[in-house]
Amino acid sequence: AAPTAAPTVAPTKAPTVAPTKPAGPVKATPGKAVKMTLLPKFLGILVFDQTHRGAQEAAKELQNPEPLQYLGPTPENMVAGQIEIITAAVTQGQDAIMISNGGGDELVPAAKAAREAGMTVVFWDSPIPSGEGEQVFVAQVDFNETGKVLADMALSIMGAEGGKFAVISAAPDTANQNAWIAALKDVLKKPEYAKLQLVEIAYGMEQAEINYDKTLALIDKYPDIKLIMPITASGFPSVCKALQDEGYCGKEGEEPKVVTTGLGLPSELVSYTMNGCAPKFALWSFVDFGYLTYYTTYLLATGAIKGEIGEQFEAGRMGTYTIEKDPTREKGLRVKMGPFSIYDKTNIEEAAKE
Amino acid sequence: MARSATSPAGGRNLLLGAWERLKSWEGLLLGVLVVIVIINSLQAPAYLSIRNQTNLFQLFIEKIIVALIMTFILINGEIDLSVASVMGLAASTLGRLYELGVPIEAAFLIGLAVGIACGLLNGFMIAYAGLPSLVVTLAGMIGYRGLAYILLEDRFIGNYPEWFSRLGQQPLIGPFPLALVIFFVLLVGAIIVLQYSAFGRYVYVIGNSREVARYSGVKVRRVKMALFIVSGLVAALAGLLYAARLGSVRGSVAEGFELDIITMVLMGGVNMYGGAGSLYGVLLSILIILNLRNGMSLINLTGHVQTGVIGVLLILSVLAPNLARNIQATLNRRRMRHLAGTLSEAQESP
Amino acid sequence: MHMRHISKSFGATQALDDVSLSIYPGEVHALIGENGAGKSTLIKVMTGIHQPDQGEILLDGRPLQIRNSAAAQDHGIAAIYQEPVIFPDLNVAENIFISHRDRGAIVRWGRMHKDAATILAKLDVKLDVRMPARGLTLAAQQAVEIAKAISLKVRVLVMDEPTSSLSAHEVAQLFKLISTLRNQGVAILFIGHRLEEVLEIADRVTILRDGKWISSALRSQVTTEQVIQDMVGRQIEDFFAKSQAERGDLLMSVRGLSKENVFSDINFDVYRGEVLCFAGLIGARRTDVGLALFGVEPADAGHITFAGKEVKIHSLEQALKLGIAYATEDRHRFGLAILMSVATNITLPTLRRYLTALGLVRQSDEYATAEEYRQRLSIHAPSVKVEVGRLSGGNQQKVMLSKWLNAGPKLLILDEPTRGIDVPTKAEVHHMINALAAQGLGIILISSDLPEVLAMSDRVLVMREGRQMGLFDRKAATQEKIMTAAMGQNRPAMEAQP
Amino acid sequence: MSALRRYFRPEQVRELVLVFLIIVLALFFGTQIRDYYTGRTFIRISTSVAIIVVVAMGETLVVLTRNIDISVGSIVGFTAYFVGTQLARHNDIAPLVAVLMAIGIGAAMGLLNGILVAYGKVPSILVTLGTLAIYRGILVNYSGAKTVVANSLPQWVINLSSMNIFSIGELDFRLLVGLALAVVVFFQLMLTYLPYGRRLYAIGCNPDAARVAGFPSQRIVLVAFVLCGALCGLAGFMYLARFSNITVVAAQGMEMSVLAAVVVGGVSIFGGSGTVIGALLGATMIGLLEQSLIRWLVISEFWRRALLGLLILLAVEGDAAIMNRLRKLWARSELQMAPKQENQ
Ligand SMILES: Nc1ncnc2c1ncn2[C@@H]1O[C@H](COP(=O)(O)OP(=O)(O)OP(=O)(O)O)[C@@H](O)[C@H]1O
Ligand SMILES: Nc1ncnc2c1ncn2[C@@H]1O[C@H](COP(=O)(O)OP(=O)(O)OP(=O)(O)O)[C@@H](O)[C@H]1O
Ligand SMILES: [Mg+2]
Ligand SMILES: [Mg+2]
Repeated sequence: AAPTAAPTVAPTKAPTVAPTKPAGPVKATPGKAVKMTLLPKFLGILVFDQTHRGAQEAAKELQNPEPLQYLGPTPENMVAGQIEIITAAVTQGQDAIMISNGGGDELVPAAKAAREAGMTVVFWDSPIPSGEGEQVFVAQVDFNETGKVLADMALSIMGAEGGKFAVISAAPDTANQNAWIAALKDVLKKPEYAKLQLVEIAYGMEQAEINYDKTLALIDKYPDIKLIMPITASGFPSVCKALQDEGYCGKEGEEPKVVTTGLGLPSELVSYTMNGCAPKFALWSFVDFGYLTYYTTYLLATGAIKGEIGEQFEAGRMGTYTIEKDPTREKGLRVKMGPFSIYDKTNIEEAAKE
Repeated sequence: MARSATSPAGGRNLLLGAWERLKSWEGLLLGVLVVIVIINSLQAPAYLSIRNQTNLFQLFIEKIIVALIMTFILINGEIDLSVASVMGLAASTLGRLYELGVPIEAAFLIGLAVGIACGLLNGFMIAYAGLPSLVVTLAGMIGYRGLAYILLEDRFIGNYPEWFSRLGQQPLIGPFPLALVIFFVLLVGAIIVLQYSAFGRYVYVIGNSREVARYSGVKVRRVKMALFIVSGLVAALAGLLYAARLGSVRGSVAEGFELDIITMVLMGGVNMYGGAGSLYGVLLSILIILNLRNGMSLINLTGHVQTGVIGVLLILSVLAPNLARNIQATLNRRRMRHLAGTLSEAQESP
Repeated sequence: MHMRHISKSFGATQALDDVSLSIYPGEVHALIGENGAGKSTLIKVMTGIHQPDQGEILLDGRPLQIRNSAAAQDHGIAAIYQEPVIFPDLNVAENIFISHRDRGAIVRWGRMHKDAATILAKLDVKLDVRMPARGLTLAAQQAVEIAKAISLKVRVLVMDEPTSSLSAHEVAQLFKLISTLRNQGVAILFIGHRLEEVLEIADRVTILRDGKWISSALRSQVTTEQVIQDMVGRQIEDFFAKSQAERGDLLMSVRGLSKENVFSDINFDVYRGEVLCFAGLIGARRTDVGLALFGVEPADAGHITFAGKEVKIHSLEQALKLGIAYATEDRHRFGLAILMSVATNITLPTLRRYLTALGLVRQSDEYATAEEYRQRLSIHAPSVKVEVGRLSGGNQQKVMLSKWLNAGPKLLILDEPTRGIDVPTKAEVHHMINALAAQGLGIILISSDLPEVLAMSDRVLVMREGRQMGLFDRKAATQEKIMTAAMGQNRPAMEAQP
Repeated sequence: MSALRRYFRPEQVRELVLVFLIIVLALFFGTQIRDYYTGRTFIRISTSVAIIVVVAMGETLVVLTRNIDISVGSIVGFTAYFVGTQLARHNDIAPLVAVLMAIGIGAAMGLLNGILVAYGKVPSILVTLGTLAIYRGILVNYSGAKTVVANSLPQWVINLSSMNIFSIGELDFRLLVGLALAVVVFFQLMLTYLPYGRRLYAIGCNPDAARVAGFPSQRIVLVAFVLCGALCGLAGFMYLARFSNITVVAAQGMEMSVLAAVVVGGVSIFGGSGTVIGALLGATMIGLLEQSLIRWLVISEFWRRALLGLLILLAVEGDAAIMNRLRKLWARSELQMAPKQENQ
């Protein structure tokens, strides 16, 4: 049951009305020494690396004399590893930590301990579901909007007659992706999407071979399936590769039988978009995401903002943002980045160069 | 002839044993530990604080509890790869039952019972059906994990009563949380049982040779059965403590822990094939791994690099003494040859 | 081949101390010594398994470095070790040829089977060369070992107690073969504890004691007495003591004991203070009868009365409770925990006696007991805390005996207790058997050593292929009678049923 | 009967049973899954088994010597990643060079394992537990968090996995499958007809005896590890060709499937017995189960994992119990026969 939340306005880049602080958005004072740690779910995939790049860019802009630490656990040891790193950060005397939650509520005690030790704790990419121990969640997009974007892309690809499609997610316990799936299911209830039939949710466990096998199994299981929708960027290319290997899409001079859409990185998918295997997909800029996260955290850690609803701040080149109640969770604050970029043949080659 | 266990002779033996140990593998481990502690305390001033030291145990507490019983099992010449899955299954059982409205106390006990049941199955297959433990517990590792997934599917269950989470996270006695207290109690108990009791003696002898023990009237099957049941119980307890510490449970709880646990035991000098090893060594190896990991985190080595370093350590821990022995033997031979040479010259010259 | 001034120590143990030895082509050189004298170590140095601390090896007058057994093989040196080394999952033929390096790049199975059969035929051993070696009896394993060694083109052949588990017939066959090899100019180094055998085959005799070289002489120039004297460094008058115990009450009576496909219809009685010998050739299934009585591999049919009560022995625990102990012939697999201390091994079956109320082990008592046995059986070990694996074969045997003696059994089954034991120790064991019998124990002695059987027994039960061929009184038993029964030529009626 | 026993060892009986089980499973799934008997099913199973089988061959060699290699997943992942980046950087590397590079890197990693086991005398489970972590750690550091994507690879690599040797109707016989089968045949012959192969068995069933037997057992074990590494390298290349998108976690956890295949296929974990045909059958059975379960409608993701686990548990334990029986039966009949022959 959705909690009663303030209706979401969607203020993106344009500054919105700020009732509490008429003085206008807070600006950061550069040059303060803040020891900051960026903690992704795990190391070794491109999207987190891009986030790191964005954060480094912000660090340079803000002239923080302390170097940015980029640390992460191994994928199979996500939760315990993140707890370990958070705990070590406290011992090291770090001032702030930015976390992409690799699990559910397990990080709460460690995050609380960090807060008690006086650290700034900001989540990005994937929040703490209960909101405990977290100061602010920097959301890449509105999680409810994700559902709509995904459904719209599916509709535009499959056309009015609709058909069967399946979602491939990273793992059953990934908080952000589960929220997107829930949002997608909500959206699909609306009459305009009635013809879209979501038949199954499969999990690729962030491994190429599992994504690959799952894709083929879906096709075998539903011979009339039309679309596969990976919502995990790291699994997307494997899905395309599987379809192409077995001749379902991207064959010269043939109409593709099954295509893909979802959330993916342009640089990894150019060729598939060009050959029609992934005609259209969405994502946000992870570089910007890291940049915004760093700004938010820096401001919180230097005390420029307190982390209260309605506070507005300026995040360098990206403009002004507002801290708001997170409408997708019962508790918790968020800063929403957005919007989605939709990629297709027209813009992908440009985007892939980034 | 009746003499008490604390006879002076016994006491001296203990001291003597301690000295012997210092010169041996345990001595080396102790040296390594001291070096690590010194480096760490130079790295971060907060390292030596009680808080950090308790934290460091706290982060690995479940693994080190299970490492104690794993020591028995490896000395016994067997292996239990299923411990991590039993941890997961026990925790998932707790989560599922709590979700269904069963009081947490009852769910806790049932979780322990599930652990015992897993131990019973493993033990029966190994002790009575005579199958190799590597195979049985490998299958258990996959199978029990599967059951955990059946119970919880993609959910994670949190929101336990306040006291339950506090038990896992807050200090109970002094700065020590419950799990740590349990660990120290188990440690003392384990040392007494393994090193000084008849049962411990049987564990060693069976590890040496199952047949010899059987032909000497040792109830081999019962000992093995008991070990695996206790292993299931302890693993379940650790899994439940883990659930309390994290404040939530999911199907993948404790996945992959078995490798760390086995590394701790083997680096402690326990013979892979059974029959030799001691808990003192295992304790030292646990301390080394905890402090080393903490130290690496403090200098920002994390993730795969950390496990890689542990891997190097694991190999070195066996390779180093082997090499040392070889070098020693060669040197000895050289010295003897040299000695013999001078001797024969001395004999011939007059 | 000459070995000069060889020394080798293991930690504190000086296994070899300045030993020199020469072996000549066409000669059988016997190496004799007490248990732990260093015989096995010496040949392991010869075959490159151990590197000597000092000393040199000369072959054809040229100094030689033998780094491993492959190098030894290249120089034409082959050895049969004291403990047979068999690959259980390979078949008999492969076991024979596995280490050969002159049989081409590809395994030709057909030829290999044929060659193996030919060699075994020469030894007069009947084995299916396609059978996996798993489950071969010790004797058969020994035969395979011998076949392996002689199939190599050897110049120096070393045999470490090859006859210890062979029966008289097989020994004769082996000796015939050794003679042939000798005539072909092979140098043979032969180690054995059955003196009469060794002296029968040897051309030259070298004696070691405590890792030191004592004497070397041509066979024709030494007497048995001299050899023994050199071995032990003292005089021994009589090493096959006769039992003089009084026969007591009936202890156990066995009727119609059978186990399907293993043995059938075994009948005998054992009295307190009596030594009942089980004689027979290798494979007679005497061990299996022993194991059945000990409850390890229980029989399926038959009646057993023990100390006046009808009992069924279905488990080892129960046998122990009744007071039956069994000292195995295969001490490595079933007898001793090699990595554990002497004391631990001795008190293992009786550990309950050394426990405090809390179930903890009283180690001081344990050491005291072990020390007692170390002295009584003169076990050569630096202390009772050393690992059993560091003792020599014979001393290990004594530890195993101590272990069972400490259990204080009523019936003691000894399976080949003197196999691989040197002569003085053998005498000690015999004295001990007598002493135990005198204390009123019933003893079943399984032995393949015919002189031992004749000397030690009150009665002799002869088996062949799982069947009882006869039961002879001491007076009636002669070497010929026992052999005839064991070979199965005729099946005499039970002559001496008391 | 005795001739039968002589030529059919318990191991072979087990292989026949495995074939039988595979057929039964295939029949069962045929009744459960719509359109099961199609070319697609064959392609799915055969290609998914192909990579596992190549690694399982290597693992078999090692396990025969009473050792174990659990670093295989890391070696496969490392070679796939390394060769992938090289090909992405230099699109003009010749196919053969790429394959040889993969095999060479794998062999080098196997060499390190082998040296530590054979000459360092460190138990193999420890060595490979360590190198499992070490190789993966090196990969993570080396990769700098980049991934290899199909986009950047030369076209021939991407097409390799869909290349057929021949097709019968809709039964495609993929090149990778052919490669795997060639490897199986080669190693089966090696194990039966080369002295090297026989000595692997010898070392496995009695390492102590092997030490004194007069063949270089250390070197043989070393070579087994090198071969295993080389095969992992080859598998790494196949992995690259098939999936083309390589992250640092590539092939993580593969050791479990490989060990399961080897164990189910009857290669004794205690060394000395087992065949590569058995390992092939084991891999096939597991591949069949996995691929069929993924498709089985009534089974959700979680149940699939659970059921697979339970099935392996049953297969392995049930099968081991039966093997023990069979071995005893055989041993008893041999004892029966042996004395009789003496009478002849
Ligand atoms: N690997 C070893 N490690 C330590 N000590 C050893 C080792 N091998 C032999 N010894 C010691 O060396 C000495 C000589 O042993 P060896 O086996 O050569 O005696 P042996 O003459 O063959 O005796 P037996 O007749 O009992 O077989 C013994 O004291 C034994 O304890
Ligand atoms: N300790 C044991 N446990 C189980 N089986 C054994 C044991 N010892 C021997 N056997 C088996 O008993 C059978 C007969 O053994 P063996 O050929 O030794 O006969 P035996 O009459 O005992 O001969 P001997 O005692 O003269 O060596 C063989 O199948 C052998 O494998
Ligand atoms: Mg000897
Ligand atoms: Mg016998």
